[in-house]
Amino acid sequence: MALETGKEKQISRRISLTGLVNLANNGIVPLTLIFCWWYLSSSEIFPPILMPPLTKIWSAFTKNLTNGLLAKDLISSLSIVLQGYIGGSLLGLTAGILMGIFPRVKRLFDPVLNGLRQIPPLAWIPLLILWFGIGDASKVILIITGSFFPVLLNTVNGITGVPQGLLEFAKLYKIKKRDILLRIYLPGALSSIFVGLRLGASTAWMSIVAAEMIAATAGVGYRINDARNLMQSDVVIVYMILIGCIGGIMDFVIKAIARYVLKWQRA
Amino acid sequence: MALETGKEKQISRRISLTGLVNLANNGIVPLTLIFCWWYLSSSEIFPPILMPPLTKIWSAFTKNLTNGLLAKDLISSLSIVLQGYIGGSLLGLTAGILMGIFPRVKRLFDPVLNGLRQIPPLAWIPLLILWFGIGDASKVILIITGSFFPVLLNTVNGITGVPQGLLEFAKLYKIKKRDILLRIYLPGALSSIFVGLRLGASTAWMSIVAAEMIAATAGVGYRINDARNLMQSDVVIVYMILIGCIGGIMDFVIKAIARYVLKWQRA
Amino acid sequence: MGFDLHINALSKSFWVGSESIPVLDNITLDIKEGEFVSIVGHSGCGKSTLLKIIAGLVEYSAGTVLCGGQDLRESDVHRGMIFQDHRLLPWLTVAENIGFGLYGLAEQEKQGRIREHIELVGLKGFEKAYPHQLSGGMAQRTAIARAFVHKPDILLLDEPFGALDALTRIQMQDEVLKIWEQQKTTMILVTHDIDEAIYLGDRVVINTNRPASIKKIFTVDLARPRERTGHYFSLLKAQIMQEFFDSKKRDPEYYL
Amino acid sequence: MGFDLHINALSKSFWVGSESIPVLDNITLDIKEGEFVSIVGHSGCGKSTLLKIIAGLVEYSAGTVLCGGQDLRESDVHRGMIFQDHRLLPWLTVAENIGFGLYGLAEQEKQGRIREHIELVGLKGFEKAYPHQLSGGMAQRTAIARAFVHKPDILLLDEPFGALDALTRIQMQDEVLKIWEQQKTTMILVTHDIDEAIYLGDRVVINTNRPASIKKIFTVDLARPRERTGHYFSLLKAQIMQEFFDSKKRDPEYYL
Amino acid sequence: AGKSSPTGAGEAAKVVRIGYVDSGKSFPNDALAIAIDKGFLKAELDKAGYQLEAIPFTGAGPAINEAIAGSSIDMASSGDVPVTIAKSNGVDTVLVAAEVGFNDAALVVPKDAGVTSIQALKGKKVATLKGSYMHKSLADMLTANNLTINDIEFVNMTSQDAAAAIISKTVDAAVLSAVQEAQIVKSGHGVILLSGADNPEWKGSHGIIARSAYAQANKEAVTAVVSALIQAGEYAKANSQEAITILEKSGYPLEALALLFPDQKIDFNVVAGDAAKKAFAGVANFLFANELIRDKPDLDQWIDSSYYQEASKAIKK
Ligand SMILES: Nc1ncnc2c1ncn2[C@@H]1O[C@H](COP(=O)(O)OP(=O)(O)OP(=O)(O)O)[C@@H](O)[C@H]1O
Ligand SMILES: Nc1ncnc2c1ncn2[C@@H]1O[C@H](COP(=O)(O)OP(=O)(O)OP(=O)(O)O)[C@@H](O)[C@H]1O
Ligand SMILES: [Mg+2]
Ligand SMILES: [Mg+2]
Repeated sequence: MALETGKEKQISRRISLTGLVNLANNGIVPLTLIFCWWYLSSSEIFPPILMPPLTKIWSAFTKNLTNGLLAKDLISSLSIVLQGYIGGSLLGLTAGILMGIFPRVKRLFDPVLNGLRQIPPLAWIPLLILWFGIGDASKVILIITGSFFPVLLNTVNGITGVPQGLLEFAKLYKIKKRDILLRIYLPGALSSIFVGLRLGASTAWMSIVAAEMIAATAGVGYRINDARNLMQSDVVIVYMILIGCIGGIMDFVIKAIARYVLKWQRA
Repeated sequence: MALETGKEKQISRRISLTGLVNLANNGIVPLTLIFCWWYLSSSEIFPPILMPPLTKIWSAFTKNLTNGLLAKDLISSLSIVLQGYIGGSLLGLTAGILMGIFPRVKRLFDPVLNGLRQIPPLAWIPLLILWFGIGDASKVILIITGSFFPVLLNTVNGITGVPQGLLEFAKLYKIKKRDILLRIYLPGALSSIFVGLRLGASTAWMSIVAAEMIAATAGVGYRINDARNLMQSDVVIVYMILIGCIGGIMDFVIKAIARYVLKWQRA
Repeated sequence: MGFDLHINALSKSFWVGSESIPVLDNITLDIKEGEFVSIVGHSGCGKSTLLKIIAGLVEYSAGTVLCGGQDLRESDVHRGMIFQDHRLLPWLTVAENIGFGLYGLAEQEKQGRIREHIELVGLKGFEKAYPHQLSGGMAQRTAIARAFVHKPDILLLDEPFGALDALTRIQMQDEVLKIWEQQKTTMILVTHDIDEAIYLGDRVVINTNRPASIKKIFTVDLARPRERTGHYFSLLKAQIMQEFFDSKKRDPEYYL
Repeated sequence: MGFDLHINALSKSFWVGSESIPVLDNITLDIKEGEFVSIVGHSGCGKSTLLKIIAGLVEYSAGTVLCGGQDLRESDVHRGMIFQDHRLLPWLTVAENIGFGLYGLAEQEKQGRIREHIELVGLKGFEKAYPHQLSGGMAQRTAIARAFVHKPDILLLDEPFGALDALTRIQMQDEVLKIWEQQKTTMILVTHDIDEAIYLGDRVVINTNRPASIKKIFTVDLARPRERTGHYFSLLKAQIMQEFFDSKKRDPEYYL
Repeated sequence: AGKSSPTGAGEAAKVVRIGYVDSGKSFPNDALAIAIDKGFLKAELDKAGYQLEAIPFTGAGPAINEAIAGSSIDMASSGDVPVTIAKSNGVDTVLVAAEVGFNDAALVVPKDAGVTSIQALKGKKVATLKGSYMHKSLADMLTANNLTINDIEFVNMTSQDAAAAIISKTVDAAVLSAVQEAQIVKSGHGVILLSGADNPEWKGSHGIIARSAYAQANKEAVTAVVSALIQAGEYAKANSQEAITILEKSGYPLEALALLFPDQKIDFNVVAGDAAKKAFAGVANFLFANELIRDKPDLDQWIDSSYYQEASKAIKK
């Protein structure tokens, strides 16, 4: 437990030594993993064609970087993922708020949504192609269905967790609906909502592979599929890492926003 | 707002009229959906090969039911899903508790986990085959990776949301570690954890399609893939509904457990 | 418009486990517009429940509660309440909490009123603090300010000064009186401090133990400002004390 | 083993926004084992913070706090505290809350002790109620029972009776005295009730406004049981009141 | 979005949307590749007044079938098995041409497993994708060696996963498509036990299909496509070296192309009529025998050689 006095706090902020330590800490597990991979792949315990050595992964990376493929795939997927994710999150948030506040709405839609939620994205593809064609619409909708549910469930949980006492206060003081929503329900549900947003983002990324099975010509999901086809496991791994990193960055951004919005908790 | 006196409460419990109303309510949305499907498919606005009429779906269902395929697929998948789900949930719970309680552990594993979380299940298949073969192990592990993360994130959120005041009390009164965990952290985190468990269950179901791409001979994921390859969209839809229902039942069970465990909230 | 309160044969019970616990039993009480009524009673007897029913936050099973002749649940009279637990919004600062729900004012006027009320409860300098950064008494004072700033027609005060030291408490009592006199607010105060009940109230209602029914009502025939050490005051206090402490004998199963 | 408390030049400040607010300023106070010390001070002056520091729950920046000669933070003395907010576990019933953390007893003995303490605070019949089904005073009484049942060596009481009515309060005070006499517990009581401070304490510590430093310590030279209406009692009360109300003049910027 | 143009009737934007199997670089790997690359297709379509929209499908056969059924594309060049499956399930298509027997599949075993004949695989795990042309190849290989599918333990896996399984030696054999086959052999993890090189009848074909409604309303477009494919086939035969360079654009590695076209002899075998009928009868029989389809399609009704004849006539002129 660190001393929490003014001086110490300021000093540690300035030189940010803890920041450095944190950074080192952050690095330990990734470095261990990389080391394991290096060891396993270079000792050829596993066939390099499935577990390519780091050098091969690196050269696949630089190659795809320099020939612009990486950028192209990334931009193409990011655009779809972001559209779907934003759509899915907004829908999930709206539905979650409605279902959290009005038990009737929840009772009405719960059974169907809880059933739909289980269905794998791949199974939707035929119907999506039928209803929305083979363009981006189908892909975006697939991502939407993926990111919708984590946001929904976490929002409902957050909303229903808002203390009854605060709502009684709001009722008595005739707080406007808008304020009840924006300044009581939302702040109270926020930390749970952000978990939903983070899970939704990763589900969005995971659905991109299924989505880009529908007539894509670029994209990280497309590339993984094709690289698997062509048995270029180094490319597969480059793209796995890429998805991991980009997803990780998105996650970091969401967490940063959460920290900012929830700053009253630590104030 | 219902009157909450003894008499009324008892009466409404006995004749359970509200129960009937609820049931009717629950039915409205599914029935509407079924009606829409019936209308769209029978009016042949969409090609029946992709949107088969209800009768065809029904006969595909009865056929697969009578020839035992449905049962076989279900048992085979359920066993894998349950193994993977239980494994993933337990891991997610354990890791979540550790990461929630000890910020250091969180800091150590967060970056890697947040990266890994984003990677689509399909991309893992070659490595899984390499490391764990083509048996059930690979499938179970794929399910584990799917259900692990929703449980993890929600557990961490729940644990960190436990009021500081209660932990201060525990520290002062020298509450045993075991009790701090089981009677302070866990109950406080439970409603969030259950959201994770519910999301984890649906992710488990969603991963079954990817999992059963690995050398399966039965299973709902296998059958969906197979039926899709063979353009038997009626079978695909039967299995979508099946997954929806079984997943819905699992969800119902988890919710029932949650209601029971969290009964103090409504007592 | 008039909004006298008429509580008639009000009863209420709660479920704890499978047992139904009667909390209010046949309460009949009329409170005139602009009156100041103090309510005292033992811990757990049902005082907060009564206030919450008047606030329209808790349903009741038998009896009627009329406000200005209208069923209370439909009544639109502007009520305010200082809750026993302060119920501040954890994510709003002191100033934001106090100003929350203050509609229909120009921003400047609103800020002015907030500032004024922050000063009133002695929280200057803590405008930007969040509730978890406040001491118990400071949180309570924030809640008091929040209730005052709305200028309700009926103000329900549930042990509003319980966490305040003697001096702050006296100051706050005088502020309440000032507001009551200026704004003709109907005030219903639940308190454990018999001194306070007499000092503030036109009448002091003494409840029985759970289920609460009205045991006795004392009228305080003293001009304001009242002298806490005056003769009549002390006499009344002694009577109320007598009535209060007496209940032990009547209800032996209730440990007191 | 002895565990006298030695608080020496203790200071503490909090951050609110970007401002550092000093809360405790150079507090020096020795409390002997088995002593009963009452602390009074204005709302927000730092009383709870002081208790939490003694409880080892809050870090301090300057000074030392020794307990039996050992740094308090390393000390293993069995401390208990009744928090200002009751801090009951919402998911445990009254009985479970009281029995929580009661280790090393046979089940039967444990249940007996729980029952005994439930009766002590007058909550018989509410064993199975959850905290949200309790009234404010009942929750506070549960917290009191929880603190008592542990029989700590040092008991810190932070306005423990604030939500109780006069009668229950007096009963509880006598229970505290009984326990103090039987178990030789060191007790440190924060209260806003000067009567209570005198009735219970060997000494009454009066704090200044924030940042709290010790303004004056009164020794209560009265044999127990004390007569609340006795002459010396009243005299002392008047003196303390004087000291207390006086602070207004010394610290004009603090509204009181 | 995708459901844009109606069934093709009318003057709406005159395009022909052709779906093909993406094997890695969003470029076809059959005669269509040559037809596009050498400009035959554009030339023919220009003449007919159509624009080309070539759409790659990573999801291969199933996705193409769904797109056809949902009218998101008008024509497709896809594997013999999926197009037959679509037809037998009632997707209203016509088979306007076929590229017979150029899709190679090979039975591969792990290198040091010591398996030297298919007989040794009795009771062993053999992986391939159910309901693919590789599945048919496996069935043919077994039949040719007096075995049946029941003599081995069939393991259902995509060709990619099967290759991984061969590498990690978790299966005893696998029937792989050319790309994986080439990779496995090249990397030294496996050896070819049997392949279509010596038994062309084991090889898979491509079907060129069109939605019936589209074909009826846009005869010229369909004819133009078939014509371009015929020209492409002839060109490839004559200029194999260059054709292989073109096919490399599909993502197929040279090794795979070498396996597909031994001795650099390319013959896409773009046909219609009886030759197509023969090939697809085999496919239909296989599918039916293995209960992969419920009804055998009526080949006479399905295969419409008129476009091919029309195209051939025009080319000869
Ligand atoms: N966690 C915190 N962060 C910032 N400031 C705090 C925190 N806790 C307490 N304070 C500040 O410290 C001061 C003293 O608080 P404390 O709770 O000790 O007061 P107190 O004497 O117990 O008052 P009361 O009688 O109202 O309970 C207050 O000004 C309060 O705002
Ligand atoms: N939500 C509830 N569910 C069940 N019982 C309740 C509930 N709220 C209050 N009670 C019970 O009703 C009774 C009266 O509670 P109330 O809060 O009105 O008491 P009170 O007079 O305000 O007491 P105090 O002075 O201690 O605040 C108590 O016995 C309490 O246990
Ligand atoms: Mg109360
Ligand atoms: Mg305090």
